[in-house]
Amino acid sequence: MAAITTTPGAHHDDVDPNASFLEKKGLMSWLVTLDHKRIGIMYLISVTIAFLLGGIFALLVRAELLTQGKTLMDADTYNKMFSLHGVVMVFLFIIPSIPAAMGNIILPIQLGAKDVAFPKLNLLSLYIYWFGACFGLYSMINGGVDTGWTFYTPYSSSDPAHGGVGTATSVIPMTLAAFIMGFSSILTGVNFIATVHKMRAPGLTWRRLTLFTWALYATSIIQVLATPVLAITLLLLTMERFLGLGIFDPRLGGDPVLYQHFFWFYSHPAVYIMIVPGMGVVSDILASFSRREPVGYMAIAASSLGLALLGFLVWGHHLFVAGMSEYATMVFSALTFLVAIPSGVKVFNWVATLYKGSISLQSPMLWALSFIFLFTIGGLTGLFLGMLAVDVHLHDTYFVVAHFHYVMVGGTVMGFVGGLHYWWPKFTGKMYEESWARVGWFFVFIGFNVTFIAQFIMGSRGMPRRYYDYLPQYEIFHQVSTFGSWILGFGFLVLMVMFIRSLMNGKPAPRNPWGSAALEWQTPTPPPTFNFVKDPVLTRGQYDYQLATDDELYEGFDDPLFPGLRGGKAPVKKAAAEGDHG
Amino acid sequence: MSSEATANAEEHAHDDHGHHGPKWLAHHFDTPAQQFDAAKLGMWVFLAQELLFFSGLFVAYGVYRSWYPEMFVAASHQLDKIMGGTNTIVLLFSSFTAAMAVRSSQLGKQKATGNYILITIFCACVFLVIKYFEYTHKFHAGLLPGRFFHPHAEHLVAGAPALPANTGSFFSIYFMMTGVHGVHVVIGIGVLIWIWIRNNRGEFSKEFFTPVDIVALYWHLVDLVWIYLFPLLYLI
Amino acid sequence: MLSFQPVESDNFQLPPSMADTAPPIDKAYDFIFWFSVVFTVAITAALLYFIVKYKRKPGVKPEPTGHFMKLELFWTITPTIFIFFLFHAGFTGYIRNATAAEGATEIRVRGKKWSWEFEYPTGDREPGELTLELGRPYKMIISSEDVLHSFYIPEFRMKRDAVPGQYSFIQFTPTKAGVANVFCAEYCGTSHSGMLATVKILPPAEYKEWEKKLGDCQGGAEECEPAKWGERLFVKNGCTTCHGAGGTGEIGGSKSPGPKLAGLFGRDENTTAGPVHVDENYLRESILRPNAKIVAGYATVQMPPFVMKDKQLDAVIAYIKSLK
Amino acid sequence: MASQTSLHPHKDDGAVHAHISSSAFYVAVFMALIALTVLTVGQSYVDLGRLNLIVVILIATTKASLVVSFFMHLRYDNKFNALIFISCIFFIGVFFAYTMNDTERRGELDGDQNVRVLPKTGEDAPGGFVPHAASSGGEHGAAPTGSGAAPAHH
Repeated sequence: MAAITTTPGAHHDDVDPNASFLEKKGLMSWLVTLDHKRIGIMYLISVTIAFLLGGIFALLVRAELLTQGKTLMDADTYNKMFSLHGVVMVFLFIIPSIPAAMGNIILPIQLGAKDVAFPKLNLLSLYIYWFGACFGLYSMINGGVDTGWTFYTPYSSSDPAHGGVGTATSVIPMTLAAFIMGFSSILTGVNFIATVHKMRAPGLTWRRLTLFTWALYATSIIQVLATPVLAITLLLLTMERFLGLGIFDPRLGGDPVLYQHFFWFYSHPAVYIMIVPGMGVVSDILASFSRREPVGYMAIAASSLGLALLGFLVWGHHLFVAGMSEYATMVFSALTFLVAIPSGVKVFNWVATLYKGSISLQSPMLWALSFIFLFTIGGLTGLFLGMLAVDVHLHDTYFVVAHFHYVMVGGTVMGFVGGLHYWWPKFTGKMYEESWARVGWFFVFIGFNVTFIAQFIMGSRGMPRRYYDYLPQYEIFHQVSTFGSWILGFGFLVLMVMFIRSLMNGKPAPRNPWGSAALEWQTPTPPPTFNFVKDPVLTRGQYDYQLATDDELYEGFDDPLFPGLRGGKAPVKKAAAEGDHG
Repeated sequence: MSSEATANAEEHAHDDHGHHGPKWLAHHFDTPAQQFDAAKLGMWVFLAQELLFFSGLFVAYGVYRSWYPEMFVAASHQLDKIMGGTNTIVLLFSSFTAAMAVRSSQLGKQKATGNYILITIFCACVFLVIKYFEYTHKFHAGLLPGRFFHPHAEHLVAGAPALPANTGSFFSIYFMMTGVHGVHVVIGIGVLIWIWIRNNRGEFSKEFFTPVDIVALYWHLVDLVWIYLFPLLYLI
Repeated sequence: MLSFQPVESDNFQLPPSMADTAPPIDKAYDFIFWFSVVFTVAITAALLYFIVKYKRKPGVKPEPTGHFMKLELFWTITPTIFIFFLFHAGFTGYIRNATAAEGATEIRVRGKKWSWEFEYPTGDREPGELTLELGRPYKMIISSEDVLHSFYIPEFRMKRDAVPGQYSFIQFTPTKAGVANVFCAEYCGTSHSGMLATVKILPPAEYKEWEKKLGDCQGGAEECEPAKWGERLFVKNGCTTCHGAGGTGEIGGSKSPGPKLAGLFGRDENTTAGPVHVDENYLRESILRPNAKIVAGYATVQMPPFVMKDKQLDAVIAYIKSLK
Repeated sequence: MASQTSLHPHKDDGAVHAHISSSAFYVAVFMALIALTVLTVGQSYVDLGRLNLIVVILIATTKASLVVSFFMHLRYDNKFNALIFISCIFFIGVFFAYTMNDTERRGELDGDQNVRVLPKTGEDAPGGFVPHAASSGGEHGAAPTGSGAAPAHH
């Protein structure tokens, strides 16, 4: 008997439950769809465009720093470039990247649900995201902002038009953009929490959720609890600039350090909105490509929730030298170190998962392993910054820039791209060329390390961040870093070409190309509109390779490295017998 | 005092023609209970984010009140306790009628539900009208946020303590808190009208009253925030 | 133009250590660095070893995952103990620097867009250059006149934000004679990267010499011609970050935030307060109270006021007059 | 999966089981809320010193609990919904406590650190509050107020 069985489900008359969700054509069929997979794909396209845009800003920033003094642009343009890089990457790309794009596509399938709990709300989130993005574009067309993505007051709030001392750039549309996109994030979070709680298929207990689902669940909690504080902060900031409130602007009786508290109350947990889903992706990939349940399943799941909780308690480490009281500094430093525990637990368990596994180094696995390596470095350099005395030296230098890029790019982007490789066959129905995927991975991995290791060194040698110009002793590091950014950019270019080629003329993907036991691989590729031909009932865990049948694991499985592994062609799976449910 | 309502699930039973339960049961839910629980859970999560949204303003309030206690006392003398108190009672009453609307809906009394919703909307409007008069007075007196704070002595409350120079910060917080709350009231009126129309169309029944319940939850939250705003701003 | 001496360090990762605050931080840094290296190497080695050892082989099934309660507890508890140690090391280092020594010499540091100004206990203000005596304890009282800045001396491993409307301080005792850099480490607008200063640490004897001429022109008669001295003051005050090097009104080929000064003297200008004939009085006013009459088209960037002695003012004005 | 109809349904029948309070009970809750409102207004005319704030918060919290428990049915609702509400209050508490742990304690360890007024000289920090700073043409670092508008932290 199959371990994952299906039950005769209810279907709508107007939808053929067996037809692929991609079948309907036409722009309108996408714009008004309530199908989570289609919404997810629209998110995916949007965040990819944002990633390209942010990437171009990043390359321009690096190119400007190639030589001392002016290379390409003047200081104001440079300041706008790095600000826009930050704003676009954080609010338009990385926050919605894994949860809203990939989570939307995969989460309901992994839950055995037909859709998320609130499909209309899901579509509304996407439209809110687009609406916010329009504000962002409007600001960019109006010259952009030069405040950095943090919008620190009073530089951002004190408008020279009213005799202030801050920037004259188009701050209000940009803060409104982030404000609006925040609601998109909140609504996605609300949706996912309700979905995980209420939409699980029969037999899918909490202990049988995938770790990706656990990660998204933890992320959703942060999105719901932290993002509203960003919303009110940016609203106050907008009003401060517009009406001169006097809450954050010292010349009006406000306190700029208070702004930093408000901002980081969201933006530190936001770091976990970014990284925790990446960890979830990696856990799933590791399980599939080592072909076993991750070691310490509950520990990994619990550490996701632990990170979500701890993320709220440590925001003050962004304020160690900002003029905060020493007592607050002490508490925040102590709590900051606690973050190391769940992070460490995850890394140890991932490594242990490989032990006695059956490891296949296909491209998703390469990204997952890179994640572990880069995240380890990103996490350990976090310890430097958590140590108060050392932070005083390293704060606001390139060391910090390199640290959070190791976490955000080395972590989240690796997880995102890895997940894209991993689930690509499922939602597009096409395979990509493995060899090109490896070439792309190689350049990204090398380029990334070259770019940011140079930044670690110049940072610890005192190079402050957000500098248009620099002293001669830092030139060599900047040049290495810029050189690395070109390799990195080239790597992403290769990947993009590879994915586009796959869409144009990729081989049709089988149901389960990786031989994974998880639920999303037990439905046709690409899945039907309601995800499953018949409603699934789970009788085993999603990582249970012992109870999974050969049918489930090997239909369509074709490991290019080990063609003989499958041991004979498995028969195409028939609709499973009913009977053990009712 | 209370009784357990049992929604009739008869309509939900599958038949063999691929028809999936009652009309109001969305295709991706299996049972009415699942749909109801999901909606309630989603709404509570949403309310949690609403509270966090307001919390920023409350923290700003806490910080400034503790930095400038005298300024807060002086400034709050400029607010009208009578108007604020009346508004409190109006909102509490609207909360009561919203709860009654849910009760009527749960019992399947369509007419009573509609009437209770209308009373709730009416109270919300009264609240806004009173707020309008309060705001107008502040504008006349120059009791405005931050940069625009230019009090006109002749419009101030007689005999109240003198206003320190940085009182603009108090009025920034006052206008942000009551303003953001007011926006919630306006949105509340919108969604109340929406469910009033749906109720008139007869969309709700003993078995399906979720939207009424959800909107009422939102409305109670608006009340909840005001319960704190009133004493913190008016009664210092 | 950045024209400071390159930092020479005996440590590849850190700049030279030039104050008493640096060694404890360096020790902590080195410790955590080597710990991280060991850890990263161990994790990576394990990863690579497992990848090779447990490579997928036909016919070989992976072992089912067991439960390793003791192992899980081990790698939860061990780091917990370790991080308490790390916290302690970081915290003691921080608190040690949080209170100033009794009798430390107080120097006021004011950040403004985009220069640093140092005020000595004598009341003399020196922009762009901080002169310290070797071995004397100092307390820098930091403030900002406009937006956030951050006073950062990498050689001392010290940094503190300059917050408008709030004082803060850092303290240290220089332990090595030589030149160190001051950076602004909190983003503050267009010329953030130009908001630099130098720290000169002099042995006591040289410091005494220097102190005698504090507030006056340091150097020979020729170097102290008003226009020459004025030029140096112009650079040190950070005037070039807004008006361009030599007051050309251009930075890197683009229009600078402040108006062009070359050829300004004697012209008539349109200002926010009506037309003005540029004479010595106007220049003087524009330095002391810059926002009284702003040249048309430059009102979006506010120039901070500069406090100078008459002699210094005269020198700067002489320099501006000399610009053609 | 097909649900069954029965006169005495149990939890798993797939139907909605909501708690319905009686009208009289709602009226009682409403009257209690009004009484507490009158109480808090009345209290505002009596100066209790430092206790003022605590009493005000206590009364407001009592009112809020009534609304949440009965009008919003949380008392009878799914326990997890109550958990959501409580944890949200917890995070608001964290936000309050940690922020005020800073704002209330600046300058405590050393009187010159992170203060608006230098205790020794009484100087206001530059860049700080200027009444009507923006509308007066933006005099930079104009004479600080010294009007008590920006008091020193203790």
